[in-house]
Amino acid sequence: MQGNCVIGEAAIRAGCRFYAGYPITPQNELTEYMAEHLRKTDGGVFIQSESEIAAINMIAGASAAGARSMTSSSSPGISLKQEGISSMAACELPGVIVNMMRGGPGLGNIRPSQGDYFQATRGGGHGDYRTIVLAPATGQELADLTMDAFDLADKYRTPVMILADGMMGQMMEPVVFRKPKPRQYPECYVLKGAGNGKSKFIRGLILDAIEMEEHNWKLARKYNLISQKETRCEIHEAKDAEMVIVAYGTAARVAKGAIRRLRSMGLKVGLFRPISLWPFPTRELRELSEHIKHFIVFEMSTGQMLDDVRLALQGFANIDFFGRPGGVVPTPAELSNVVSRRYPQKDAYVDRFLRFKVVEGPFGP
Amino acid sequence: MQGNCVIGEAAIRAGCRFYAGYPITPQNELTEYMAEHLRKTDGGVFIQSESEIAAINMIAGASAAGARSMTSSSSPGISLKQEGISSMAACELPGVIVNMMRGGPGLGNIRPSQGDYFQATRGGGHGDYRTIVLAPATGQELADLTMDAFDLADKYRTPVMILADGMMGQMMEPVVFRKPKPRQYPECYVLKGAGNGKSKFIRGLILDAIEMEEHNWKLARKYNLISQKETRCEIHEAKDAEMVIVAYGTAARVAKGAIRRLRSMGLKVGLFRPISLWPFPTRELRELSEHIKHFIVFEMSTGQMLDDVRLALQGFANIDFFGRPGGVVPTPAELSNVVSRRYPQKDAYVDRFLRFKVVEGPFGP
Amino acid sequence: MAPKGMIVIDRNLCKECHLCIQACKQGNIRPGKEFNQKGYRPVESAEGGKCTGCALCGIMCPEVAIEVYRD
Amino acid sequence: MAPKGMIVIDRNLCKECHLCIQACKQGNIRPGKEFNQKGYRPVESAEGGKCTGCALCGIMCPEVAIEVYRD
Amino acid sequence: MNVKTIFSGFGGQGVLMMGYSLAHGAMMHGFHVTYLPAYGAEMRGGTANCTISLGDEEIASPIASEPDYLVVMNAPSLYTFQNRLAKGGILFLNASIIEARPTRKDITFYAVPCAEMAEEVGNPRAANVVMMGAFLQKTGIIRPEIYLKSLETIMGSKKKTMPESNRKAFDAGFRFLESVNGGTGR
Amino acid sequence: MNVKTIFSGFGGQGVLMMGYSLAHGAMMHGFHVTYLPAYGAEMRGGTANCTISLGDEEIASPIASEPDYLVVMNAPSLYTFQNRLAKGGILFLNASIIEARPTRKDITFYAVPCAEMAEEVGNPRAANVVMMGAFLQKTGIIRPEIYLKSLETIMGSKKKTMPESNRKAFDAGFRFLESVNGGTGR
Amino acid sequence: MKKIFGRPRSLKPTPTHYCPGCGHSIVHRLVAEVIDEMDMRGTSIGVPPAGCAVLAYFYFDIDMIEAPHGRGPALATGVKRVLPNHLVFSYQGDGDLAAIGTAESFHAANRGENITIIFINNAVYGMTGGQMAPTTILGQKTTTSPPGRTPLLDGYPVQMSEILAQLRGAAYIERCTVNSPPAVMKTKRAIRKAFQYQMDKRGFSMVEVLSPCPTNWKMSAVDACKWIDEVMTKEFPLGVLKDIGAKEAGKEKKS
Amino acid sequence: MKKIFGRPRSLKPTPTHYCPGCGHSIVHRLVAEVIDEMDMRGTSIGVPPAGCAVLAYFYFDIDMIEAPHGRGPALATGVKRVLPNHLVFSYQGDGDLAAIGTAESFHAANRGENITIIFINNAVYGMTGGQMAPTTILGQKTTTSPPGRTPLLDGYPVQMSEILAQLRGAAYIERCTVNSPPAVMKTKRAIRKAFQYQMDKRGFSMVEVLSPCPTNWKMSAVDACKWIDEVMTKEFPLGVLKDIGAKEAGKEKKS
Ligand SMILES: Cc1ncc(C[n+]2csc(CCOP(=O)(O)OP(=O)(O)O)c2C)c(N)n1
Ligand SMILES: Cc1ncc(C[n+]2csc(CCOP(=O)(O)OP(=O)(O)O)c2C)c(N)n1
Ligand code: SF4
Ligand code: SF4
Ligand code: SF4
Ligand code: SF4
Ligand code: SF4
Ligand code: SF4
Ligand SMILES: [Mg+2]
Ligand SMILES: [Mg+2]
Repeated sequence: MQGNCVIGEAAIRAGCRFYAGYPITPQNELTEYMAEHLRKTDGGVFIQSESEIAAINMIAGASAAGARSMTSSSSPGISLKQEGISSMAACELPGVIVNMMRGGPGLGNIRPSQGDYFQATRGGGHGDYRTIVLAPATGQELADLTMDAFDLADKYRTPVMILADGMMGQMMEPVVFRKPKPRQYPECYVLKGAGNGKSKFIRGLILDAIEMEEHNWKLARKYNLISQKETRCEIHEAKDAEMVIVAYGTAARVAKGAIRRLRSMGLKVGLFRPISLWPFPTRELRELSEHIKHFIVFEMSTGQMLDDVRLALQGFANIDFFGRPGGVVPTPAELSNVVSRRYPQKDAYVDRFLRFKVVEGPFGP
Repeated sequence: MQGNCVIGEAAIRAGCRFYAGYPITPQNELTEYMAEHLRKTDGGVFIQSESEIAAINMIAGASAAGARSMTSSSSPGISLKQEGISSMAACELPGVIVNMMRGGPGLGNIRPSQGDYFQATRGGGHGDYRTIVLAPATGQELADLTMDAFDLADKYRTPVMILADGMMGQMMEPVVFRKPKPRQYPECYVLKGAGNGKSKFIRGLILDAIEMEEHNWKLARKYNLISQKETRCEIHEAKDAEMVIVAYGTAARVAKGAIRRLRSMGLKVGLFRPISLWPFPTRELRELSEHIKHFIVFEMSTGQMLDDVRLALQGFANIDFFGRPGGVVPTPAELSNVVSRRYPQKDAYVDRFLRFKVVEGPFGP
Repeated sequence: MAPKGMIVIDRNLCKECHLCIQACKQGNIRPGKEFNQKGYRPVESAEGGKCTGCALCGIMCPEVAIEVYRD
Repeated sequence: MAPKGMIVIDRNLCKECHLCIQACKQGNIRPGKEFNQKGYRPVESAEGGKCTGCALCGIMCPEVAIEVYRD
Repeated sequence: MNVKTIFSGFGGQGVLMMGYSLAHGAMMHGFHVTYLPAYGAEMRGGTANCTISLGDEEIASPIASEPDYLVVMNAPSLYTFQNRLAKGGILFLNASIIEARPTRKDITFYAVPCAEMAEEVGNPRAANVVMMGAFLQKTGIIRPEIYLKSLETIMGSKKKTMPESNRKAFDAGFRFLESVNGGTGR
Repeated sequence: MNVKTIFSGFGGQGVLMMGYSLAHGAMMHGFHVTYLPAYGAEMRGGTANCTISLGDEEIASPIASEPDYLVVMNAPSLYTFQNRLAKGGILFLNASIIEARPTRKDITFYAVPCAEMAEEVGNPRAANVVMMGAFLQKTGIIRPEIYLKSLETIMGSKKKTMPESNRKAFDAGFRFLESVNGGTGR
Repeated sequence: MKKIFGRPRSLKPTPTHYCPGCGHSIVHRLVAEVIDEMDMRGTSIGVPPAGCAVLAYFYFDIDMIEAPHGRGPALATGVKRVLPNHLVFSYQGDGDLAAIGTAESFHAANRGENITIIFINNAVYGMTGGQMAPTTILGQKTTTSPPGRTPLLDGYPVQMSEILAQLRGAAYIERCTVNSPPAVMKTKRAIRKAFQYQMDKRGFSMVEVLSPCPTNWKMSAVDACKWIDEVMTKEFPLGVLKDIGAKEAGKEKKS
Repeated sequence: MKKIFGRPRSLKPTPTHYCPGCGHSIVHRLVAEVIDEMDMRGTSIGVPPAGCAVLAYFYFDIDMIEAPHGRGPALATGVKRVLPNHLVFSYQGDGDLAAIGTAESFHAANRGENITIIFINNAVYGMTGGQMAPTTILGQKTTTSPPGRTPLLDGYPVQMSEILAQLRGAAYIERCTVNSPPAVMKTKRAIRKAFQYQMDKRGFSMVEVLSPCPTNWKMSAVDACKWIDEVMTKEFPLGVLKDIGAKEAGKEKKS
């Protein structure tokens, strides 16, 4: 089953009963999977909306009415959803948004890329909000994290993003779907009609500044809580490592391939793979930096997660960077070459500031 | 003249001949000013577009055809422009975008706020790009930076954002309009029809990954250059300061008021005011941190520029934070109270990690 | 004989738009002089019981400031 | 007598859609057998000079793969 | 010198115009000035207010945490703003509509029946100008001539209003407080 | 064991199906597998290719920098991919269309006239299945029975194609290389 | 004496923020009255817009969810598909529906979504202070068409009801006004009919209301009502623009 | 012998990426021929969309600027207002024009922008692999309407030409096809007329082309041409939908 379809199937199993989306490569198979299969479920609604903007607002409505809801797109389409995502965050509506990133900016291309990290983790929309961002790196994780995304969205009443790329979406790997947890969420906010009781409303507009501030801090406290509780990462071959690659998603897979090669060459290299990009596993990375002093951040971009790594490490370790933006997926061989050249000399000096982004590759700065 | 109108007048004087916008508070006076005055200029085009999305794409077209072009909006409308901004960055089209921020996320409110810092500086749109962001703090700066924005946009062929808020937009202060510089830009990219020569095209779609990567690095080099050349900041009363407030725009004005009070109480407090938010004046702040070890970041948000301050200082100084999001503008009195409580004891310990955001105010975290 | 009616105007809801005056065929409503809390001068029902209880005023009142009673 | 014409087919542009065959009233174009670089089998002009140079084939050809000549 | 004033009332009372004309006059006088209307454009029919800061140096913050002067044209504004007034500040209130009086004892206040006075001078819409006369009488921030000139410029640019009737309204307010001593809260 | 194969050709030659059926068969055999079709959905009529990685452990990277096996169904693919093939790797080429032969000397190659062979067995659309027979004969990654079962499952789920004719095509390819030794580049 | 007219149950006893003589508040009451009469207060969900009616959730005593500017029909679609037996309506201004939300209203109508749009056409952007709307009349002065709307620069007033009526998913569309008691009563009947069609699952319905905005028209409320008759209805003729009629009542229901 | 038919000057001698028998390439040639005949190669600016025609700038030998998906009319508006005497056209697919770009095409027409839209209606999203488009025929199977388009779930095919024709800013709108030589010639004449209207500053013009997409219709090119006659023209009748006519030729020009 293709990655895109794995997400679709996992969503349906997790109880997603509303999907709205607009075609865009490289995530069309997910939309198509939902067109085919969601409508067959009991009460499942699939809408190919007139635009990405309509789609995000449709899922806001469906979510307010109590359905587990999802939309998906790829980079340019995700940019168009920013107002809607900000609005869902403000209204505290759960919902799952899949971004199968492609090369950008602009129309860019449809190849696997990781250029939307900032947008995803820093709120590409306006205002003080954050979106939980999960970055799968295997077919199995596509399934598991999709299910988790729905649970987290419900738990915290907030939009959750699955951030992957065309390679994850196209790739086929054996997957086992776990039994979904029963849905748990505070039904109090769901609109079902006032019945005989008090009517309620869901809104993001709060004209009074003091009230609005209160709401902002309420959200901020929620985000703090999420930061403390929901970080996820994988640490791989780091025990004896002299150097650790920091990479997520597709890049992390390439890194694993590279590490196998590097180890066979006798170089002790490990991997730190953030799974939750927001909240970034700052604490975990910091702990690792207690005995590892050389990191190399590898992204399929010109360097975005790099900021989070630097914020986490605060100069306690050396940070190198290697980036291949624009849809290029370097091979493990290439990455291992780069890493081996940067492999630390004994007693290498720790430079607290990243004075230049160290980039290798044909077009490095 | 109201702040919004100052921007409009400065733009017209700077040679802006195309404006497209969609109403949204608190920037309507700017749109209205252009409706009234731009159409009276020679060849000046004003369009009230059907949406913010149409507006950003109209200015992309006008800019491609060689006109100095501008659009403006406020937070939710700016979110909708993200795809267009990303596309202009990809196509290397100049253009000026004004964001008169309001309280967010979602519809939020129309009060002055600084919640869109991340969106503005980290590219709320998809892909690896950056937008120059200028944050005026006085009526005079509204005029000067607007003119500069057009020059920078031309010089680097990139969209430039003016980031302010409703207070700056509403406020009236005496302003002197300087003579604009003559327009300088590489006309080579402008579409005027092929004439008898070779035809050309402007595009952001580059299907080949290697070519796209090349384009990404080309952009990255441009952004590096901008980072080196175009940082701007104001350093105020910092010579003898024991503590420095870091704030921009409206918040910086409040800070100046607070500093006057604090100084009259004998507390040596100064101000570091980034004027270019991207590129962030990292070097300048770092230099300041050579003799100042206590900073307090003050934003009308739950803390966004804070990341840039932490990235700049890398643990070399203590960083406190005070935030009032949601449209609250604290008074200088309130801010000076907060700052005085945080004023460093002699030999205060420098904590490299910001373990908790220190927030004061009625709803602090 | 026209049916007897009566209207009750909520002074604090009225915004002085005078649409009710326009609507009342009996001329039973007239502009008021006193300001209310919001700074409007609410309309008043004329004395003399001209009101038929036709409710046209209520139908027009944007603020639902008028209640209409009839025998 | 029908005017004399001739067509020239650019083998590497042709994509084997056969719209020209459909368009040619003279039956002057026929499917080809050889593959070109792209993997298509370009059409061929029949021998025998049936072509009138009416250009209908060219008008239909999506790839502008046909040039038409006439006396 | 650094003086902050808040003008406040409900929409339609010309509150923003009061502030704007003062700012304009102060600018003509040579002061650094900021004029900050309060934000309410998305809501109509509510209260309106604006803050004027003026001084010899650049205005650090256009907001008035503790204004020196306060002009309130309706009752809700009195409740909203009276506690913000600085110790020893001066409050002007529109006695034509506001029955209440301030409760603070550490301020001075003047009650000006400006609607009635405006009607007296034959320009019922000029209650705000009457109040400006009263305001400048007691604060003396700028000279009446400068203010009236500014007012004329502003009005002239908008519509041809009788400058004469405005002048009369201003004078009425100015003279009204000439010999009055302010009260303090009860 | 960790083996990577690239299948490549132009759209319509069933290249993706070749890869998919191999991946499916390998999964049935119990291998860890990744199947990565190349990205070209926004463009049609171009080249198509896919990468299959299979091994005993989790596949670290689904990309093949240096594939062990390479199947090329048209000439452009040969030019594009031949240099990527690992030293000592095996290349299978569709001799029905490709006239050129590889230039590298450090690899083995087999030229299979699969279009003609497919026509011979009466299923002209099964050139790709012929090639799979040839491929499994020389690589032996999975047993023919497993592969054919997978093929049946896949095809069955799509449309009722004659399983018999596919089997014949496969056998033809398999037997064709039974007694052939691979060439090396000239 | 008996109370024969007063506040409907579905309208909270809250003073509104609307300007004196604003049509929004009249339409609010009508919608609430119809909901009461249809006994749907407990099963109605309203979607207010960004626009002067943005605070409608303070006034309606039914469940509501705010939509970003222009997206009401999309949001209402989401709600309705999940709760197909509820009464779901989107309440929108002319800027909201005919400018930024053009695509959303167009496609909701085309999909034949079983929702109702209450469309307040006041020929301006009310909330943002009187800018030109898609429905601004030619020659009408607004803050963004200071010399009056000019077709060559600003385009023409858009008749959304006529346009949406062309779409096959639209079941019922009527244009009304609220500038006199009979007009108000007529509008109420139209709303009732639209809601009834929705409950009968007959497709998309919309009631357009030519609605006075005295503030931005810079007129008294009374003059604003006159202006509707004298000017606005010339550009936007009142009447039923689409009614798939009783004959289709037995048609297959949408689920 | 004399060459009487060949590649127009405004079309680069580049092989296209279009599938065999795709209507896009035919229309490209027609546009280029008209530009040549009007002698406008040096003063034309084209705006290709996101869609199968996204690479049109590789094929047209005129200045071009790519638009984000659906935004062609907005971008073209920007270009045209700055260069009012140039020929400016936006080239768009049905998804681009009638789904995501509904508002942009609608309002460009309503403003009477002096631009021309070349609208390729192939009843599917071609580039993204054959999903349902707003113009997909009822019952037509696509990857997102696997059992065929159902009005109750997916809405109805949208006749954009009829709808835009209703707007007063529209000067000339015709629906054509390219499934036979006479149809191709007719389409060319329509494009010529649209461009001429634009150069005469008469307002918005659009030529809709029912265009074969053999790949996503899963037919041969020849069958695709037949399907247009047999099925598509039933839903989308050919003909002129708006022509403000020669009588207005003397009307005030737009600047
Ligand atoms: C994305 C976005 N753009 C713009 C706005 C600002 N805005 C709020 S309401 C409104 C238009 C109001 O006009 P209309 O829809 O006609 O409603 P009315 O106020 O006239 O009832 C606008 C432009 C917004 N809130 N969000
Ligand atoms: C914002 C955005 N959304 C979606 C896409 C993906 N996309 C590219 S082309 C296209 C539609 C193509 O269909 P159509 O407009 O009918 O053109 P065709 O390919 O059929 O000619 C889509 C959805 C995109 N590039 N950008
Ligand atoms: S009920 Fe009728 S008669 Fe009585 S006041 Fe109202 S409109 Fe007049
Ligand atoms: S209609 Fe209502 S609000 Fe208007 S004047 Fe009459 S009572 Fe007052
Ligand atoms: S020019 Fe006419 S006769 Fe000649 S091949 Fe073409 S269609 Fe046939
Ligand atoms: S129409 Fe053109 S592309 Fe098609 S078969 Fe004929 S020559 Fe080839
Ligand atoms: S601005 Fe107009 S629409 Fe808005 S509340 Fe006032 S009168 Fe009503
Ligand atoms: S997919 Fe369809 S529209 Fe696109 S190039 Fe192929 S045939 Fe043409
Ligand atoms: Mg309106
Ligand atoms: Mg299409």
